[in-house]
Amino acid sequence: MSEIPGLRIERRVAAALPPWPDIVAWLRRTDKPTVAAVLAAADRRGVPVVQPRCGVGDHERMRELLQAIEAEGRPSVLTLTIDSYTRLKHFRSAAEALRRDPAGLNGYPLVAHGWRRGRDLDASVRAPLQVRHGSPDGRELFAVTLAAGITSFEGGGLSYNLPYSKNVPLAVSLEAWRQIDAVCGILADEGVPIDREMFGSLTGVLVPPAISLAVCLLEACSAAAEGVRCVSIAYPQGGEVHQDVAALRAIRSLAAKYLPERVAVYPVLHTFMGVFPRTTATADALIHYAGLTARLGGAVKVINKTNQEAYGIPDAATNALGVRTTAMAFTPFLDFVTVDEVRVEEERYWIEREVAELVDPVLDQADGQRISAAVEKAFADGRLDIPFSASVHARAEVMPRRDAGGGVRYQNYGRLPFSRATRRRNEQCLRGAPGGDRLIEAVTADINYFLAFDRHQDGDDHANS
Amino acid sequence: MSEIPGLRIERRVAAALPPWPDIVAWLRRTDKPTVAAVLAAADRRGVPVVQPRCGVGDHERMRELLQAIEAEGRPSVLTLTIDSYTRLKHFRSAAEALRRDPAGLNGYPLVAHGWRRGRDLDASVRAPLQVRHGSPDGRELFAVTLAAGITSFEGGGLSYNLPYSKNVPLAVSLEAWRQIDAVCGILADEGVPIDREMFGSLTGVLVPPAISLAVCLLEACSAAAEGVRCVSIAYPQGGEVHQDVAALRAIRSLAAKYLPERVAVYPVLHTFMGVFPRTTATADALIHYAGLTARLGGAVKVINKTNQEAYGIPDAATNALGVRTTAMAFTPFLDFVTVDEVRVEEERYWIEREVAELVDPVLDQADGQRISAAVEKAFADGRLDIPFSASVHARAEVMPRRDAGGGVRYQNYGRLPFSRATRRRNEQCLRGAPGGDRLIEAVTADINYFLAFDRHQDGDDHANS
Amino acid sequence: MTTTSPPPRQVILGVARSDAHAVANHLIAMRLRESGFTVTNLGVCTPLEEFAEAHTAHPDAEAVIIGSLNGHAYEDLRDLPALRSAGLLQVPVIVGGNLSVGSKKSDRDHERLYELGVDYILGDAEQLPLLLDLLRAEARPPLSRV
Amino acid sequence: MTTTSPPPRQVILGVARSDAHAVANHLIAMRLRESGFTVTNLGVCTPLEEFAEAHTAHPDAEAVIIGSLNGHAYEDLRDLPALRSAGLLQVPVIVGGNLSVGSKKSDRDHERLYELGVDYILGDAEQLPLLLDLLRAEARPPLSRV
Ligand code: B12
Ligand code: B12
Repeated sequence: MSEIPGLRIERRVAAALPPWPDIVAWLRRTDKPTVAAVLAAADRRGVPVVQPRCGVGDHERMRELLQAIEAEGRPSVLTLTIDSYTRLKHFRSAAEALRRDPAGLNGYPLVAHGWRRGRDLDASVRAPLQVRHGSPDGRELFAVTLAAGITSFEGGGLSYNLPYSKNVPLAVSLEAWRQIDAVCGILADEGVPIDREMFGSLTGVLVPPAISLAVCLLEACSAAAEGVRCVSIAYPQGGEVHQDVAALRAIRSLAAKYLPERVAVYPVLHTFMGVFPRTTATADALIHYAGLTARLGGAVKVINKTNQEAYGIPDAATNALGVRTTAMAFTPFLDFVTVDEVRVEEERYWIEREVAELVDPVLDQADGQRISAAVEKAFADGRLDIPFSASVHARAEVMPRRDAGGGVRYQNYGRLPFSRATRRRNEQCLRGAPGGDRLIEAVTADINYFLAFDRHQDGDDHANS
Repeated sequence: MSEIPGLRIERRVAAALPPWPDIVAWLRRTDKPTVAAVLAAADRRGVPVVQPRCGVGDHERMRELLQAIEAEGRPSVLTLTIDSYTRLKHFRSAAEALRRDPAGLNGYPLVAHGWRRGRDLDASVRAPLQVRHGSPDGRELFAVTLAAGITSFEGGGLSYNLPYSKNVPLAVSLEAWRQIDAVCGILADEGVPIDREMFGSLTGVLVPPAISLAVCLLEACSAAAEGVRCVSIAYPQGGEVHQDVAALRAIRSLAAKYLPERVAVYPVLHTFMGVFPRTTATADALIHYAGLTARLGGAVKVINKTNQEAYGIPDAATNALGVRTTAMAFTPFLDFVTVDEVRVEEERYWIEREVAELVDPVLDQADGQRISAAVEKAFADGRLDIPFSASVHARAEVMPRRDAGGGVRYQNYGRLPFSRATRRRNEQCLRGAPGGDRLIEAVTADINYFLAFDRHQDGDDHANS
Repeated sequence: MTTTSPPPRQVILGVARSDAHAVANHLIAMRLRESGFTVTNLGVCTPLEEFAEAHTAHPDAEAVIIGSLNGHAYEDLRDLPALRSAGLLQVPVIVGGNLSVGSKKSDRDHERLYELGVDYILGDAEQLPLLLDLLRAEARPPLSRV
Repeated sequence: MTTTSPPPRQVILGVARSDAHAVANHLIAMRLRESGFTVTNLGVCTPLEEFAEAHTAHPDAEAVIIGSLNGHAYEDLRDLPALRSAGLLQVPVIVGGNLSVGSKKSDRDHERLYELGVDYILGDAEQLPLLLDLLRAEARPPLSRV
């Protein structure tokens, strides 16, 4: 029975853990760099890290998957993607599914497998691991992650609640993640930096940059308050390069504005998280484009997608190819590629301004105290909101649209407290947006934006191949 | 026994051909576009065609290879790459090797297989075929190519002599190719345009752009004089994007200057033809970079390489991936990528000027007559020359160097009649070139230029994979 | 002369137990409402028992429509036979989405859902109004499967 | 006091019969000349008989050095046993380059060339002067193979 300081977790999970000092000692071992060290090195070198998502139910298959991707794709960080049952704390369902049909799981049930197997996976590859999931309350999973010796844990009380569950109150998820962050703070003092990535991708579909960044910054503020020292802020590629580059660059300036200096903040790009093109050619091109966007935006890491995204969880070879296609964009041969800096600066001005208009009132209300109550209130009021929320605890009144160039704008602001200047500029951007008569048609077309590019390609629809 | 008008070929080959009217009738069939039509369409659309090289000895294997590449890579034109024996008219050796060990052949021995099998290959894929070889005297191969119904034939009396044989007099190769071009002229009048690609890649290693273009333009002038209507002028990627884009764009203006209007001229980029990087990552990046260069330079076709180039003839999957990696550069997502137009224009000015300084004296000497004698004389004098010539009929006194940015310049001019201005500018470019003390060290480093980029990569040397 | 409008047509909509994919669910609800349906949308992560409870509360619902995108459709609908044996969910159950884990799909993916008692599997959510109309036009014995 | 310089060391260089790859040949000739060798460079596309003729003309050549890059090494050197039986090419034959077709190489590629009577196969042309020095230092019975 282990006590991880301040982390309240289910007894059955706690009972199986090694003692806290052993966990810390194991995390301290030096045979492998921490994820934080890999990110710091990438930031210094100026070449982003590429990291695939990957997770299957069976342990042996999982080890083979990691090893195959490492051999063929050479990512600098590898992932344990966790199954949906574990994410929702349905640990028993996860264990049953693992017994009945491990291939039917959409991720690796780490809690069911236990920390020893986590260590086995970690030992099976050279790259350090991150646990990626989507748990409104990830405390048990976090405990097993630490015991497994894994030094990076994705998620936050907002970004792993609103897109990932129906009815977990924000107070519950924020408190769960506060406890997680506090443990990271203790470990940071012990000299073990745990990288905490905030899931700015949210619902992945037409997320306006300022909403993504605002949510991540609020989570990062909470994390920093608990002593977290290494924060990755993830932004989902929207597909309009000037806006995306601006958003990535804004992460650094916003971090300087809102976060204490001692926190290392790394901008991360998530390769397009929405409805993915179906042809291999367009999918590959989009994956490479994400890499180029990351490079131009100064991202420190890219979480890649694969050309099977539209179809289902990819096989190892396809996943490795996704890593390689992304990394191809970092070649010195493309040193000549630039982006229109004037357009980027304009986008960046407005992104930073919108973020301030969303975040500042919340921080003002919190007034230096823990911000969770103010955040909860803002979501309840709709002053913070996300599109297409899975959770009933965001109003989902904000409705995005793409402008004629593909940039993500606001069709409806919902109750977001944007200034008149912000609204005026947004409306200017939307002038000339390809409109159907009916909003739902137009929004559906925007959601399916990248499918239109498939039509330029031969019909090499994977389904027919 | 067939008579192809004006084409003098070995009796044994002639004896096996169908009658000329049948050949023409078969070429006229409309179930497949001609290569010329595919190029014209690509030129109109502004999206380059990608074409792989491929050739194996055995007929069934060859069909499978074409079909596999078409299925996985979807090139718009496919290739029969011919083996070395057939190229050198060692038809008996080719036939013996085919009998003994077809897998030991480095290409498809089309003359040994015969035109019926050529038709079978042509029928087995959707894309039209080109025959790519390297025959100082390609007349027999051309005859079988036509009988097979294939509408594109690479080569010329200079570019398929100097890099491809030791001691075939230029008079012999130029006359052989004059006969080939004359047949193309007759076919053009019959309404069957045969695409004739000039092999500007020459020895593939550090070819100064003006030398490549000068050789191709002289071949194109000869071809046009014989009535050829569709000429592809191929330029080998050097690796410095401004110089390469300039060279590709110069093809169109030089064609307008030197060739009659009724000849359709298509700029073609050959993905880097020299010593290829050995790591998969660098090779893939270079292949993609070639695609981007082609796009920016307005090429109508790219002949791709593969990430096995440094090792040996690639397998089908790798070849298809090479096609896809190249085509990935044509995605609309990269519409934002531009190149420094001022630098390109400067390079282009000098390329066009150097070409004029090489070509004009030769054309002046020919004075409107057939240019072969003047060309022969110029090579004998060294007023035309190529580096690292395989043939004794070029002096190989010209010695290239890379400048600090990777551009290909002249270390020695040999006897090339460049103006003082041209030389002065060349020397300016070379100032600051990374120099060893010894020329051979420096040139070897330049030849191995792209191997240096492998060092940025993990050692995923294919040999160790 | 006044006509009374026909009574609203009820459907119950939601996403399977372990699945949080919300976007299609939002859009399908909007489209069905546009087509005149009254939609009880249970949203994401909805256990089968809650679909059964909703059906008990809205016995005139024409169908229970369940989306599943995360690959867990079979595992998440495993209790359907038990609920049906208990006399619950006596209503056409329509399922759609991405119904198995992995990018290679097989016929078994659908077969085993039909074996659980799923009545209709639709590829395209656009077809829902049409299917609902057909279901109403037919007498209860279900159509041959789609 | 004057010293007479040692007599120049002769080698015969060339590229196999069907192979037109010239660049390595140019560079190897330059390097060997820099190292003090007198190089009879037969260039590309040289049949084995021509190597034999050159050796007859230069019987003091220390080695015949044949490059082959196009994958046809074995086929192009097929006549070596016959020429040797006829008493020709009684001199170390050194081969290098890319010795088989395809990007996957096997041990057989070298074995079968040795079986033809090739004496040395070198991976790296840089090693040629060293090998030639070793050959001269040894009495004629060849070294164990490289
Ligand atoms: C956006 C997205 C997300 C967002 C979802 C945000 C949210 N809360 O909504 C985020 C990033 C959070 C996410 C998370 C996950 N995702 Co997700 N996601 C996607 C993505 C990119 C698009 C889905 C989407 O919104 N499409 C837009 C809507 C309008 O279309 P649609 O959902 O495809 O639905 C269409 C049809 O399926 C059908 N349909 C859908 N529902 C229904 C219902 C009925 C009744 C009918 C008739 C038809 C129907 O009609 C719709 C319109 O044409 C897809 C891949 C893709 N398509 O590109 C993956 C995808 C669905 N996700 C997947 C997975 C596995 C997950 C995760 C489990 C993480 C993981 N292990 O990788 C988690 C989910 C956790 C959980 N508890 O379930 C997999 C499913 C794999 C499989 N089946 O093999 C996919 C295919 C990606 C992949 N290739 O791996 N995801
Ligand atoms: C440039 C080049 C050409 C040029 C050659 C111009 C010329 N006349 O010189 C062109 C474009 C014309 C050409 C043509 C062909 N080529 Co080529 N070519 C190359 C390329 C890109 C570089 C070769 C080169 O010049 N290297 C520079 C020199 C300095 O290095 P090197 O030749 O590699 O030699 C090194 C070692 O091999 C060794 N070495 C070489 N010779 C010798 C000799 C001795 C005694 C020793 C000890 C060592 C040694 O030392 C050298 C220095 O390190 C290579 C692939 C690559 N490496 O990237 C393909 C390659 C050699 N070519 C190849 C082929 C097959 C051909 C063709 C037959 C066409 C075809 N079917 O694809 C024709 C040749 C026609 C014929 N009759 O032979 C293949 C060989 C395939 C195989 N073995 O499986 C290669 C590997 C490409 C490939 N992956 O398919 N080619």
